[in-house]
Amino acid sequence: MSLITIMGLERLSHSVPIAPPPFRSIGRHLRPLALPITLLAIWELLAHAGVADARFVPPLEAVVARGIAEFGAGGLGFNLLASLERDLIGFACGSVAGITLGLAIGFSRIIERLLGPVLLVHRQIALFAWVPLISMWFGGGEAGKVVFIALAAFQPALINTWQGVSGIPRSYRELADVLTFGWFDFAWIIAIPGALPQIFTGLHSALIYAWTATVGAELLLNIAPGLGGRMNEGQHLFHMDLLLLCILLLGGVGVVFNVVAGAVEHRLLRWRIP
Amino acid sequence: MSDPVATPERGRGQSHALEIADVSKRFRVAGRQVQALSHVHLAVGEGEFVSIVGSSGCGKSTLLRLVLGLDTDYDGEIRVDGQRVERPGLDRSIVFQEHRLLPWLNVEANVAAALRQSGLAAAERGQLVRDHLHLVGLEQFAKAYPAQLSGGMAQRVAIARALVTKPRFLLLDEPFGALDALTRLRLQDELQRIVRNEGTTAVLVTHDVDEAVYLGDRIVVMHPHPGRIATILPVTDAVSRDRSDPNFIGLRDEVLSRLGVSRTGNDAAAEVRRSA
Amino acid sequence: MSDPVATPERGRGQSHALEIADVSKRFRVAGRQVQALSHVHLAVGEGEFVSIVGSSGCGKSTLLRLVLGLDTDYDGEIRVDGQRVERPGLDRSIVFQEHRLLPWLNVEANVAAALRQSGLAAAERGQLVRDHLHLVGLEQFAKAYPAQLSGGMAQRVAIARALVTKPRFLLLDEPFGALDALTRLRLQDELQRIVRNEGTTAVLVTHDVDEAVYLGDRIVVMHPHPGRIATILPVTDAVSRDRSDPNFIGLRDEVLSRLGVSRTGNDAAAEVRRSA
Amino acid sequence: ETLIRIGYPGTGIDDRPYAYGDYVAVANVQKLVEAEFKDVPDTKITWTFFRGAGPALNESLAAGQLDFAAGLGDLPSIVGRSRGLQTKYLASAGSHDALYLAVPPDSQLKTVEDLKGHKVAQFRGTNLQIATDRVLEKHGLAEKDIRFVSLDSNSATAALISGNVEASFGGSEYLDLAKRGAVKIIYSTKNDDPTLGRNAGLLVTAEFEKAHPEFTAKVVRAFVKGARFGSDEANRQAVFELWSKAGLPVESFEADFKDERLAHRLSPVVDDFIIARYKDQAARAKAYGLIKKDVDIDSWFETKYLKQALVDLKLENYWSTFDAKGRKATEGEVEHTKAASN
Amino acid sequence: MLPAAGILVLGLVVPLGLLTAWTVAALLGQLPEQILPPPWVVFDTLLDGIQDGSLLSSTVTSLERVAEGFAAGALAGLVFGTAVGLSKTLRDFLDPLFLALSQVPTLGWMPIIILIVGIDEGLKIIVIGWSAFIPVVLNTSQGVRDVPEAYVELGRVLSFSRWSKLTMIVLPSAVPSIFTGLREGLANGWQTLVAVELIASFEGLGYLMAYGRQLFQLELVLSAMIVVGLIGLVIHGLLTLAENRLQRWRPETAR
Ligand SMILES: Nc1ncnc2c1ncn2[C@@H]1O[C@H](COP(=O)(O)OP(=O)(O)OP(=O)(O)O)[C@@H](O)[C@H]1O
Ligand SMILES: Nc1ncnc2c1ncn2[C@@H]1O[C@H](COP(=O)(O)OP(=O)(O)OP(=O)(O)O)[C@@H](O)[C@H]1O
Ligand SMILES: [Mg+2]
Ligand SMILES: [Mg+2]
Repeated sequence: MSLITIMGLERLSHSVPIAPPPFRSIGRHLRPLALPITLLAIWELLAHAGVADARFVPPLEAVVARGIAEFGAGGLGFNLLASLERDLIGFACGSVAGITLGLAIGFSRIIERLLGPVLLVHRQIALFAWVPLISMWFGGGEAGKVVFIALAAFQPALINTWQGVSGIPRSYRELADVLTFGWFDFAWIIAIPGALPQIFTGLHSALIYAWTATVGAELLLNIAPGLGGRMNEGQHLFHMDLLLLCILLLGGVGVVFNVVAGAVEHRLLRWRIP
Repeated sequence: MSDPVATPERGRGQSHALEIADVSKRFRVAGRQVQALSHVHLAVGEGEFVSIVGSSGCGKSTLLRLVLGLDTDYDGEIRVDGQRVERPGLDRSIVFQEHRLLPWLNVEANVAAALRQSGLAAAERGQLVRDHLHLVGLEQFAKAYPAQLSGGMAQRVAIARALVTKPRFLLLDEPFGALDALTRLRLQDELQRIVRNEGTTAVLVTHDVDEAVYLGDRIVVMHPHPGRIATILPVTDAVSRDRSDPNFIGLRDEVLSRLGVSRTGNDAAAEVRRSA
Repeated sequence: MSDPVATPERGRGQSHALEIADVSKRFRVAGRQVQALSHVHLAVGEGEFVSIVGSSGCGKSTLLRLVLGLDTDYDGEIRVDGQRVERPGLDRSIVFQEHRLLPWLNVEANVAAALRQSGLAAAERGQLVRDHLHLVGLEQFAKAYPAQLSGGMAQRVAIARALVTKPRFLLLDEPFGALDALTRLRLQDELQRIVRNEGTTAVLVTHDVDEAVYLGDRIVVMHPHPGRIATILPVTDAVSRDRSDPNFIGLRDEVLSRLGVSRTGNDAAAEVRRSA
Repeated sequence: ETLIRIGYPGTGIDDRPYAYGDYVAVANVQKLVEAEFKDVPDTKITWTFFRGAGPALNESLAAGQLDFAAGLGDLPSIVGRSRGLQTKYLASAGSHDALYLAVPPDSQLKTVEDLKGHKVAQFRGTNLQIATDRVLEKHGLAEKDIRFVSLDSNSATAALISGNVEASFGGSEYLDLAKRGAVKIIYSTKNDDPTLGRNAGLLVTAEFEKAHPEFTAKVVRAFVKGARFGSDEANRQAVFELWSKAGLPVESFEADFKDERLAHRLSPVVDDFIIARYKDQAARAKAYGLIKKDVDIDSWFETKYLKQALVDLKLENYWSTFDAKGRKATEGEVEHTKAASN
Repeated sequence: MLPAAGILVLGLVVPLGLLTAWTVAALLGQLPEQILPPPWVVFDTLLDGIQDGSLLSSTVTSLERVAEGFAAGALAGLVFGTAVGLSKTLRDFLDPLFLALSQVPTLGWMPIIILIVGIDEGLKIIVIGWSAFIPVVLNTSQGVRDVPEAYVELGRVLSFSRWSKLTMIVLPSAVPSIFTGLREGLANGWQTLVAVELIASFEGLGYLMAYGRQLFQLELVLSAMIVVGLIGLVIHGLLTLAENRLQRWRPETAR
């Protein structure tokens, strides 16, 4: 609980902030960078102070140098783009399918009863277990990988949409009944906007899982250009600089995703911030 | 507990557009049975305006929900044109006791939502929405979100939403409760005008007995524990619509006394006070 | 727009317990500036009962929020005992316009929630909660959840919650709006009794002008666009508390006319109708 | 258009679509199969390199997505056969593949016998498992004498370097790490019993073989050409360089093949040694419970295409043959090839 | 409202339909054994595994790992998620780092974590815990941020202490989100268990699956999948029960 007491529940006590002076708002924008920079500094310190084994913790500049070399001649940029492309395609397919099915289940009690248990069991079964089946049905090529990624994105999108829709207050459902909404109107006017915060949480998770699955697909299915392969190379040859570079890249992409998703979310949830 | 005979005595229409036949409804609350409605009989003619008054918790909102078809788990039967009501329909429109605006839609879109199943062209809908926002005096706030409205403004939006579909039945659950005197009077008149022009059949739940008498063709007085109809008072043409008319005041006091507020008009409070 | 001098003319106490000094508040709504409050001055004496009336959207709820300390982003100053109000405190209690019961707590627990910071013993709290549920006539529903209550019942729970802490200041935003005539009269009297006994300072927002006159020591009439105080009318002792008293009716009609409902009492509606 | 789909159970470092250590890599890089089909219109050759090694390739075969499996390890191919995969074993695609035992540089362990009671990494279910067990058996140990941890090859490397396991069996990938001082090699099967190495084969699906015997013959011929090139000591340097496309440095191969002739491992010939190895592996796999049904080796092997290719290419006596115990039975011409002088 | 029996029957329609299709296809020889072994073979394998105790001991091992990892990850996730949900400042500082870290696949961390903690139980618990942590944090913090402003204001008006705000307002309101997070976290924990047992283990259900795949024994993979699915369903059921208990106040007729 100490964390909570330290940071307090400020939001609860100052919900209407007085416009911050400009210098504070600049400080605010730098906040997200504070911790990563601190961590990098600690890393650098460890690497140089000789505390850590240089084989395990290469200094930051070695990673940067590797990055420059890789992006220049090594085609890492190309690998990154390849991974991103299949990630986004898989994510798009999986999350659209997940949201659609989640809405259907949230909309109809019968569908929920029919499919709910199956989907919940399905969720428990490791993604990895599908690899043999996927590689048999869709091949180990690009199609198989995209299916694998889509499967990873599907579940969180589905579960969160489902939960979000079932969490919609009964009064709004009744309103939909009174206005004799069909399923489309119900979805479009009530279910999606009402469940939007949770759907976004689901999409956040879906982005994370899809990205994980992208690397997984590149490792488990047929080879193709991508970050997964480079990561594998780093592990295989024990090139920690390359491995760390890949991890930084993966995380960096995550941050970019997050910023974009956050902006979209902010825009779509305007009504909550009057 | 006499079941008052439920014939419209001064309906503008004669057919029974809406029939509530021996309806009872029970709830389980905290382990106890609550009899929300007990043997309720009421027949409402086409174009008739029925006011319902009764104490808090006597089942008025529950009755409206049943008429809407939101809840079909009750004893007895509710019929529209002789057909049992199974589900909500566009012919019946309601102003809920709470406004129930969708927080993610702005005022305009909230009103327009009611027109989605209307099959009207977009331009026509836009015009209807504008007209009704004008009616409730909120044209200026068309783009505002519900969180940015005052309580009364939100209620007015809900009224606009219920009226915009020009329904055959209008169910109103304390629609003017949060409105100031002036706005309330204006909207009462507007409502009356609309109901007359369109031939709408209306059921109004209100705590304002003046309002009930002013708008209603009949006044249903309900009693609680269990929720039931105590009396149905017709508003004869003699009562007219003048609030200062002695007949009007007489009827109002009659209704008040049926509600347990004895003695005439302004004395009622004193009476209550004395007896407390 | 004269700033009415804001001295309590018939307060039971004489010190200025609550001062609202030149308060203005703006909102941005759909790209436009809405002036919710403009240069509001009001000083409320200890133990005084102030009624506020005004049309929908004229800033009454906003004013209460500021007094509560829920929103500190305004021009001017609000002081309690000369100290600027920075945040809500247990000395000020409110009945919100909507009931705001916590849906996951039952009636009893909702009322008890207000006593969490009271420092009282459990038994004492239990007794207080029971007493106040009795006051609003809901002992039977102590274990019910808010979703199982009627609109008026929920409002009564909210009233019990606000009273249970015996606050120094009581802010009431249309507390009796959803109540039937009988319950309303009864609770008005209870409120008056409590306020007198405890020496509570009360600010009541209401649309019921009878209620405003009946309960208030002064009546603040607000006008919209921008939200401001139009007049402050004292309720002299002569007016007494008898609703049928001609003085009472006179003052009521005066307030109504300030609200734009011209002519006396029951004619008002007719007048409005004619002019519409 | 006829598709000829060849699968290889492995990839280079960084998932490069290249093989190393066998003649399949030679045929692939030199495009020998493609050249063989130059005169056949409407054919297309595709190569797929499988990350998940044998199992992944088996799945692909089962799904009907491959025609040839080039260099499939002995255990996975036996497992596939025991599960009813309809294939034909056409030629050997590698034998005597060495196994190395790597330990951290500062380790006290010196011999296989020292492993007793220590924590050792092993990739269960791969042909490494049987090979490891055989090495242990040879040195008087059993699986239960050692605390095995199942780790895939990447994790094994990390675990080894960080000292989380005390030893690990593996292939030539440890040689590069050894050269960089990250590990120490304390044992290799190279100088031990010749039957200890790992084997691989060239397989075709029965369906394809039945439908296109002439194409099957052509593919085999192409691979034999690759084997011929790869076995010639004159090409030693060229072969290493061609393998290094897979990402391992030439020095690794030099170390791997130190004191060993290329032909020792790259021979396509199916001799008594190979047949005995497969029978032995099948028996052990059954004994370990890795497969449930017996696998008939004799009806699986279909060496007529190989024989035909050897005749066509006049290579009948090019490679040496070995008897079931691994002793040289006949000496081939290849033993007389000499490294290019430079 | 459907009667309980009806609910059960509906829930079984799809699984039974799939099972029938599978059986029929296998009987007609439409499914090669190496693509999908017939149901009775899977069933036999399941029985064998139960009889010789191997399946049971694997299940126990895996359950322990998931239980420990999930408990640690979920608890930490609840605390962390609540904290970042409540505090904008904390969110500004921690959110980007957390989201960046969460984007790095578990498989990517593995070599580094192995370097730090080795390959024993600690590794499994950390990795499972981390994968449970992510969804719990995401959902909890979202749920906490979504507490209706009206209730937050009520807490201020009643001068609630931090603890009261947390227990009376924030957490009850976030219950549905928190439970979604727990569910996701649990499922994710199972996923990771399988991955980590594949990479570094010698026992457990995940190991059984990996092993089954290596040896092309899909019936082994499938029987392990069935066990994992059933356990997941049971735990899901328990979570639902707990959630419903916490949400008794919800009107029964939710739709
Ligand atoms: N959170 C907000 N954001 C933007 N505008 C607001 C907000 N709250 C209130 N307003 C605006 O301020 C004005 C006054 O609102 P307020 O709720 O104080 O009215 P009121 O006098 O209480 O009315 P009513 O009697 O209808 O409750 C309105 O025009 C409303 O649109
Ligand atoms: N969903 C519900 N579950 C359980 N009990 C309910 C439910 N809805 C209403 N009730 C009970 O039914 C009775 C009638 O409620 P109803 O809302 O119809 O009253 P009402 O006449 O509209 O009162 P008010 O004037 O206060 O709005 C009340 O005792 C209430 O507790
Ligand atoms: Mg009601
Ligand atoms: Mg208000």
